[in-house]
Amino acid sequence: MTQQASKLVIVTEKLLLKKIAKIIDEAGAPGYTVVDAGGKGSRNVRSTGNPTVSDTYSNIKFEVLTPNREMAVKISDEVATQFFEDYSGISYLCDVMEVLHAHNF
Amino acid sequence: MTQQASKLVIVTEKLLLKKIAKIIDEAGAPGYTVVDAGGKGSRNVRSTGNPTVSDTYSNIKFEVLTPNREMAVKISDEVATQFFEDYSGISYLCDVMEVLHAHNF
Amino acid sequence: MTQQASKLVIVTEKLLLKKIAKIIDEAGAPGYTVVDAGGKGSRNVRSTGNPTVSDTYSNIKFEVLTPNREMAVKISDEVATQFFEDYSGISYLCDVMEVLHAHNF
Amino acid sequence: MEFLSEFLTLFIGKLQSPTLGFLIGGMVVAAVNSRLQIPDAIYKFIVFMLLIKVGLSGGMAIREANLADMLLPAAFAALIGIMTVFVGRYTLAKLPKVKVVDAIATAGLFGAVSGSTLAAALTLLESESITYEPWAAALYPFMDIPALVTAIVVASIYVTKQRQRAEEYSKQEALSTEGYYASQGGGAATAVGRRAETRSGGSAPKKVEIWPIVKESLQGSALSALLLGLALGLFTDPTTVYDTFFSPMFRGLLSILMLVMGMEATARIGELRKVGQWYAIYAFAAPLIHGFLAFGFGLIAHYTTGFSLGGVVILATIAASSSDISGPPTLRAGIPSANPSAYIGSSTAVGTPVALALCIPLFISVAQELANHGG
Amino acid sequence: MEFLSEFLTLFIGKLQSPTLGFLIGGMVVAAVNSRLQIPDAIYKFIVFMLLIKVGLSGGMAIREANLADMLLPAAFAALIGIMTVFVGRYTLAKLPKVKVVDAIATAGLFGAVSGSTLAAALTLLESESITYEPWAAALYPFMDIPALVTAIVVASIYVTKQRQRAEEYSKQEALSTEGYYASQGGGAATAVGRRAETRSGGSAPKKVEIWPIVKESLQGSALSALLLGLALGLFTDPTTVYDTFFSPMFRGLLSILMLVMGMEATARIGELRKVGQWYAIYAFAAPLIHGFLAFGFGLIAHYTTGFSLGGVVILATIAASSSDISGPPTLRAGIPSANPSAYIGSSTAVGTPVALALCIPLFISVAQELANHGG
Amino acid sequence: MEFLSEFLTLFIGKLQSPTLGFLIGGMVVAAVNSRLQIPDAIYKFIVFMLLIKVGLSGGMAIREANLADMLLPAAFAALIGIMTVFVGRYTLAKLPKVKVVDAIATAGLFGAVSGSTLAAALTLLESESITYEPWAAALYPFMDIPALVTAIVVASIYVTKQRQRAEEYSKQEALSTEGYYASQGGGAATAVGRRAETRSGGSAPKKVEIWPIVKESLQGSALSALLLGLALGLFTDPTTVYDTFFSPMFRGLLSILMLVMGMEATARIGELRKVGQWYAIYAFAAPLIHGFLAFGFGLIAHYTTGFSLGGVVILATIAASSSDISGPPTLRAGIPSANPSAYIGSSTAVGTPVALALCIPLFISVAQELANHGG
Ligand SMILES: Nc1ncnc2c1ncn2[C@@H]1O[C@H](COP(=O)(O)O)[C@@H](O)[C@H]1O
Ligand SMILES: Nc1ncnc2c1ncn2[C@@H]1O[C@H](COP(=O)(O)O)[C@@H](O)[C@H]1O
Ligand SMILES: Nc1ncnc2c1ncn2[C@@H]1O[C@H](COP(=O)(O)O)[C@@H](O)[C@H]1O
Ligand code: NA
Ligand code: NA
Ligand code: NA
Repeated sequence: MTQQASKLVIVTEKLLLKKIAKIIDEAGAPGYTVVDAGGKGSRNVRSTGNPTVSDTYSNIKFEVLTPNREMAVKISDEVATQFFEDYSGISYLCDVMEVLHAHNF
Repeated sequence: MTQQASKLVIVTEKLLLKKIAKIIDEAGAPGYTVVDAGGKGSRNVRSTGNPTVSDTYSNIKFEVLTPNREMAVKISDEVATQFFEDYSGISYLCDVMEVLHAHNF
Repeated sequence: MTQQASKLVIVTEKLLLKKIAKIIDEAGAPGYTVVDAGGKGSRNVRSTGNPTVSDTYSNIKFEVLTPNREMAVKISDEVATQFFEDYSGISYLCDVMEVLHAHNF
Repeated sequence: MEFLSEFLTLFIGKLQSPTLGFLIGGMVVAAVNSRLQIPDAIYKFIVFMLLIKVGLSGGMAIREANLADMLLPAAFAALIGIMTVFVGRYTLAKLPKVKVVDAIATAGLFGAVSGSTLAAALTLLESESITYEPWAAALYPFMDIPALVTAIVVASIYVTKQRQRAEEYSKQEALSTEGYYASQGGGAATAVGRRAETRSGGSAPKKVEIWPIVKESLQGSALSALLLGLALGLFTDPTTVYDTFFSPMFRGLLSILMLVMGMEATARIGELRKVGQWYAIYAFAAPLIHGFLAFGFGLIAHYTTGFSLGGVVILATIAASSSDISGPPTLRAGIPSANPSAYIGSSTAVGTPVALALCIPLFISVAQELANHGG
Repeated sequence: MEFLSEFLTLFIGKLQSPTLGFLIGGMVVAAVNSRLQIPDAIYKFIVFMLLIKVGLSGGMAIREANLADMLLPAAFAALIGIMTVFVGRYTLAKLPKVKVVDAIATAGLFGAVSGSTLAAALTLLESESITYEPWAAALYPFMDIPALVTAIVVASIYVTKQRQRAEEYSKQEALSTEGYYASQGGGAATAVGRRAETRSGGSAPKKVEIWPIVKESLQGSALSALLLGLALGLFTDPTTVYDTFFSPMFRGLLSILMLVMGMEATARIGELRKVGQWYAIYAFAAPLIHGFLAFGFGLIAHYTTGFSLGGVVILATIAASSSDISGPPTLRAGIPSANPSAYIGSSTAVGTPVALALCIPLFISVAQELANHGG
Repeated sequence: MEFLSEFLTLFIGKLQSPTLGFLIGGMVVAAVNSRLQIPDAIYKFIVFMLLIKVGLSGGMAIREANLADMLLPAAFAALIGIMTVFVGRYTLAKLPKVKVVDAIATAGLFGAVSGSTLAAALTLLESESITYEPWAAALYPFMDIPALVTAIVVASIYVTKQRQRAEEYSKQEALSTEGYYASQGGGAATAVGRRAETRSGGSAPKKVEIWPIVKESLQGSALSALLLGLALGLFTDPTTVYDTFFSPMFRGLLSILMLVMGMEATARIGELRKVGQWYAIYAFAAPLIHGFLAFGFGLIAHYTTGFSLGGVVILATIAASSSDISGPPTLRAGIPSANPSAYIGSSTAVGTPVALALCIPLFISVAQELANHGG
C-alpha cells in the first residue's frame, strides 16, 4: 500500500501562515506539516515587529506531501505569484521514496 | 567514509513523543531528531488540551536516519500498528544521498 | 528557471548556532534555514545548562540548499573539523529535485 | 416570591463580578478575531500559581482541622464522580449520532474537576464572606480521579466487547476487518487497516489496570500543584511567602485565567459544532445537574455532620466543573479511540462557561438563601 | 532666562527617573552583547498587563466623565495622525535614495501610537502629580487608526499609479517587466519575475478598502488589550482586582518593558544603518515635530474647552510615539512592498528612545512651566 | 555541648523554612514523574528578577558605603575561586576513571557562583535579621570569573600538553591518530577521526587568551542582570519601583525558583550516575569544604577589618555554591572536550541541593553562635 509522492518545501515569513495554508488546502493537498524556523536568504529581513532580543523565529517551513508533482508545482506557483515579490521565501521539491503509512494517501 | 542511508520521517501527535522514541531506540536506530510541528491531515484534530489561543504546536516530527531501508520500515510498521489507528500520523521514507559526518554511522 | 541543488542537513548543539551560520555564510551559500530540535545520538548529552524540566530543545537543525555538491561538502567538512570532535552532531546530504522559486538561486 | 426576588438580586449582583467580566471579555475578544494572546508559558504558570495557592492555604489550615469531618464529603465526592460517568453513559451515549466511546469520555471529563473553576468559586466565597472548611478544596482529587478511572474502565469494557463481537462476526463472514475499522475509527483508513488483523488478533479480553490511571491523574500538572501546595502548607511554614506573594496575586491571576478560558471557549466552539448539537445540550445541562446533585449530597452532610454551607458550594462547584487541564491528556491516553473534539469542545466551549457564569453564582445564592432562612 | 534654567533643572531631574534608567540600561546591555534576555512570552504578557491596566483605570473613571469633552481632543488626534503621514510623504519620501513606499510606511508607523510610550508618560505624570482626564488614554485609537489607514491608502494609490505607468511603458516597449521589478523590488528576482506579468495584468486600478485596515488595527494585541480594559472598567466593577494586582504591578512591569525597548533599540540599529542616514534623521526629528504640533493643538483645546495640561501632554506623547507592537504587522500586510527594515528600524532604534527620553520629559517640563506661569 | 544542642535547634528550625520546603518539594515532584512544569520563560524571568533585585538593593546601598572595605573580601573571593580549581585538579582529577578535563571543568563550575543560591542566602539572612554589608552580593563576580578563567586555562594547558605528547608518539609510531582520539573523546568516532590529523597538525602550543573568557562570563545572563541592577541602583533612583515591585516579589519568586532547582536536581541524577560515584562524592563534599574555607578567610577579614558576620556567611555561600546558569555555557565553550554530564550533573543534582539545604543553614548557625558568644 506504499506509494510514491513528492514533497514540497516552502520556507517563508510567519505572517503568511494562514494564507499559505489556505492555498495548500484549496489545491487539494491531503495535508501539510509546518514548523517554526529562522533563516537567512537574499533579503536580510523577515521581522514582523517581534523583539529581536527574544529568540523566537519569524519564518515558517511548510512540508507538503502531494500525490503528484503537478500539485506541488501548482501550490508553489500560486504561493510565489502571490507573495514572493513582496515577502521572503523559497520553495523546492524533494523526492519522497515512499509513503509508508498515512490516513489520507 | 560517507555512506548511504534512509531517512524515515514520522509526523504525529506530541502525546506520543516518549513512546515513539522508545520504539526507535529499541529498533536499534543510531539516533533521531525531533522538532515541534503543527499541521493538518485527514483528521482535523490533534489537540491535547492546550489552549488553542496560545500558538504552540501539538504535533511532533521525527527524522530518523537508519543504515538500511528495513530498519526504517520496521520502525514505521511498529508505530503505525500501535498508534495510527487512534492517533493522527503519517510516515514516509526519503533518500539520503550520503551521510557526511556522524558519530554513530 | 527551476534548477537542481543539494540540500545539506546539519543537526548539532544550539550553542554553535552563530558559529555554524558564519561558516555557511563564508562558504558562499545563498541562504539557510534553521529550526530548534531535540534528539538523541551517540552521546546522550547536549545540555547547555537549560533546565531539563522545561521542554525546550537544545539542538538545532540547519538546512542549506547549495547550488552544487562541492559547496555542501565543504561546509560539512568545515563544521565537522571544527566541532564534531567535541560536540554532538551529524550532517548529511539530500537530493533536492528542483528549486521551484527562490530569490537567490 | 420574596425568596425569588431576593435570589435574583443576589444572582445579578454576582454577574457583575470582574471574574465573570473577564470570562465574557475573553469570549468577545476571541469572537472578534483579535490577535490578543496570553502566551502559553504564562497560562501554565498562572494555573500553577492558583493551584499551589489553594493547596498552601488548605495545607496551612488543615493542621488544626479535624480530618474525620472530611470522610463523608470525600465519600460523596467520589460517589458523584462515578455517578457522573454513568449518567453520561445512559443519557448522552444513547442519543442518535453520538458514538458511545465519545460519550463516555465526555462524561468522564465532566466528572473530573477544573482547578480554575474551583479557584473562581473560592474567590467568590471570600468576597461574599462565606466560610468553608479549610480542607474543602482537597475534595478535588476525591472526585477527579474516580471519574476519570470509571470513564476509562467503562470505555475499555465497551471497546473490548465490541471488538469481540466484531471478531466473531468476521470469523463467520471471513471478511477483511477493513470495513469494520473504517466504520468505527472514522479516520483510520487503508494504510493502517492492513495491520488491524494482527493487532486485534492479539487483544484477548484484557483487564484494565486501575493504578496506572490513578497515577496518571495524580501526575497531572494541576493535581500535582495542588498536592504540592497542600504538603508544603502542612509540613513547612510558608506564612510569609504566602502572605506576600501567593495570596495577593491570586485574584489578579485568576482574572487573567478567566480571560484565557473565555478565549478558549470561543475558539473551541467550532470543534463542538462538528460533533453535533447533542453535545452542546449535554454540556449545558450537565454542570447544572451534576452541581445540584452534589449540592443535595452536600446538604445531607450539612444537616448530619455540620459540613458548612460554603463547603457545600465547593462540593457542588467541583461537581459542576469539567476538567480543562489534566483531564484531556489522561483521557486521550486512556480512551484513545474517543474523539477529543467531542469532549474538549463540550467542556471548554460550553461546560466551563456554564459552570463559571451560571452554576457558581447560583450555588452561592442558594446557600445564602438557606443561611438567611435558617439553613 | 529664569524659565530656561528652571526648565533645565526639571528636565535633568526627569532624566534620573528609573524608567529612563532601565531604557538606557537595556541599550547598554545589548551594546555589550550580553546574553541577558527577557523571554518573548514575558514581553508579550507585560505589554498586555500595562495596556489592560491603562484601559481599566480609564474605564472605571470614564463613568463619571463628560464624554462631550472628548470630542475636540479626539478630532485633533485623528487630524494629527493623518497629517503625520502627509508630512512624511512630502519630506522623507522626497529625499535622495529613499523609496517612496518605504517612506510612507515609516510615516504611518510614526503616526501610529506606542502603548508602552503612553504607559511611560502616564507613570511620569502620576509621579509629578499632574492631573489628566481619565479618558485621555482612550485618545490612542483616534490617532493610531487614522494614521495607519492613511498610510496604507496613500501607498496603494502610489503603487497603483506606478504600475499603470510601467504597464503603459511596457506596452510601448514590448519589453519584459523583469527589469522594472528588479529595480523596484530590490530582492524580487528572476524566479518570481516571470510571473509578474500575469499578476500586474490582473490588477486594474482597484480601490483600497478602509474597513479591513481599521479592523486589522483594532484586532491588534495592543489596542485589543486597551479596549478590553476600557470595557471591563466600564461595565464591571474591577476595583478590588485593580487595586490588588493591576495597579501595583504597573510601575515594575513598565520598568522591565523599558529594558526590553532599550535592548531592542540597540539590536535594531544595524537594520537602520542598512537603509541609510535619512531615516535616522527623520526618526530623530519626527517625534519632536509631531509632538510639539500636537502640543499646540492640545493647547487650543486647553484654552477653549478646558482640556487639562496633563491631557495635552498625553496628546503630545501619543503623537510623538511610534508604534512598536501592532503597527508593524498591519503595515506589513497593508504595504507589503515596503521594506520593514526601514520602518521598524527607524521607529524602534531611534523614534521610541527619542520619544521616551526626550519628548516626555520635555512635554512635562513645558506643561509645568505653563502651569506655574499661569497657563 | 550546649553549643551543639543550641546549634542543632537552630539548624533544624532552618530546615523548616519554606525555601527549603520548595526545594525538597521540587525533588519529590520530579521523582514521582509528575507532569508539573515551570515553563522555561518563567524560569528565566525569575532568575532575572532575583538578580536584578539583588543588584538594585546593593547599588542603592553602596552609595553610602566605604568601598575600601570591600578590598580584602574581594581579594579573598578571587583567591578562593582560584583555589577551588586547584583543589579539584589535585583531588577529583586524580581519582580512578575520572577524566582530567572533566574534573577540571567540574572544579571550575564549583568555584563559580550560583545566583539563586546567593538569593536564598540573602533571604534567610533577612529572616534571621543578620546584617551584612550592602556590597556583599557584589562579591559574586570576584569569585565567579577567576574560577572559570582558571579552570579554562588549566584545562587548555593540560590538553595542549597531552596533544603534543600524542603527536610525538604518533610520529614515532607513524600510526593513525584515530586510536588516540577514540580513546580520548569517547564519542568522537570514525567519521570525524580522519580529519583529526589536519586539525592537530595546526595546533601549535597556542596561548589561552583570558579576556575573552572574562567577557564571556560578564555577558552571561546572570551576571549581566546583577551588574545592571547595581548600575541602576547606583546611578538612578529606583526606590519606588524597588519598593513596590522588585522587593515584594523577591521571596515568592525565590520559592518558585527553589522548586525548579529541586526538579532539576532529580532530573539530573541520571546524568550523574552515568559518570560515576566519584563525582557524587566530590559534589557532596566540595560545597562544605569550599564554604568553610571561605568562612575561615571571612573570619580573618572579620577580625582584622570588621567585615560583618553576615558578610562572612555570604562569602561562604558563594564559595559553597556552584554555578547553574551562566557557568555551564562558558565552560562548554571554553573546555569543549569536557563532558557536560559530569559537571552539570554534579553541580545541579548534588552540589546545589547541598549548598542550599546544608551549607546555608550551617553557616548561619555558626555565625549566630559566634555572635552570641562574642564573636
Ligand atoms: N539556500 C537556502 N537554503 C535553505 N534555506 C534558504 C535558502 N535561501 C533562503 N532560505 C530560507 O528562505 C527564507 C527566505 O529567503 P529569501 O526570500 O531569499 O530572503 C530565508 O529566511 C531562509 O529561511
Ligand atoms: N500530505 C501531507 N503532507 C505533509 N504532512 C502531512 C500530510 N498529511 C498529514 N500530514 C501531517 O501528519 C499529521 C497527521 O495526519 P493525519 O493522521 O492525516 O491527521 C498532520 O497533522 C500533518 O502534520
Ligand atoms: N541516526 C540519526 N537520525 C537522525 N538524527 C540523528 C541521528 N543520529 C544523531 N542524530 C541527531 O544528531 C544529534 C547529535 O548526534 P550525536 O553527535 O551522535 O550525539 C542528535 O542529538 C540527534 O538530534
Ligand atoms: Na466535575
Ligand atoms: Na504617533
Ligand atoms: Na563557588
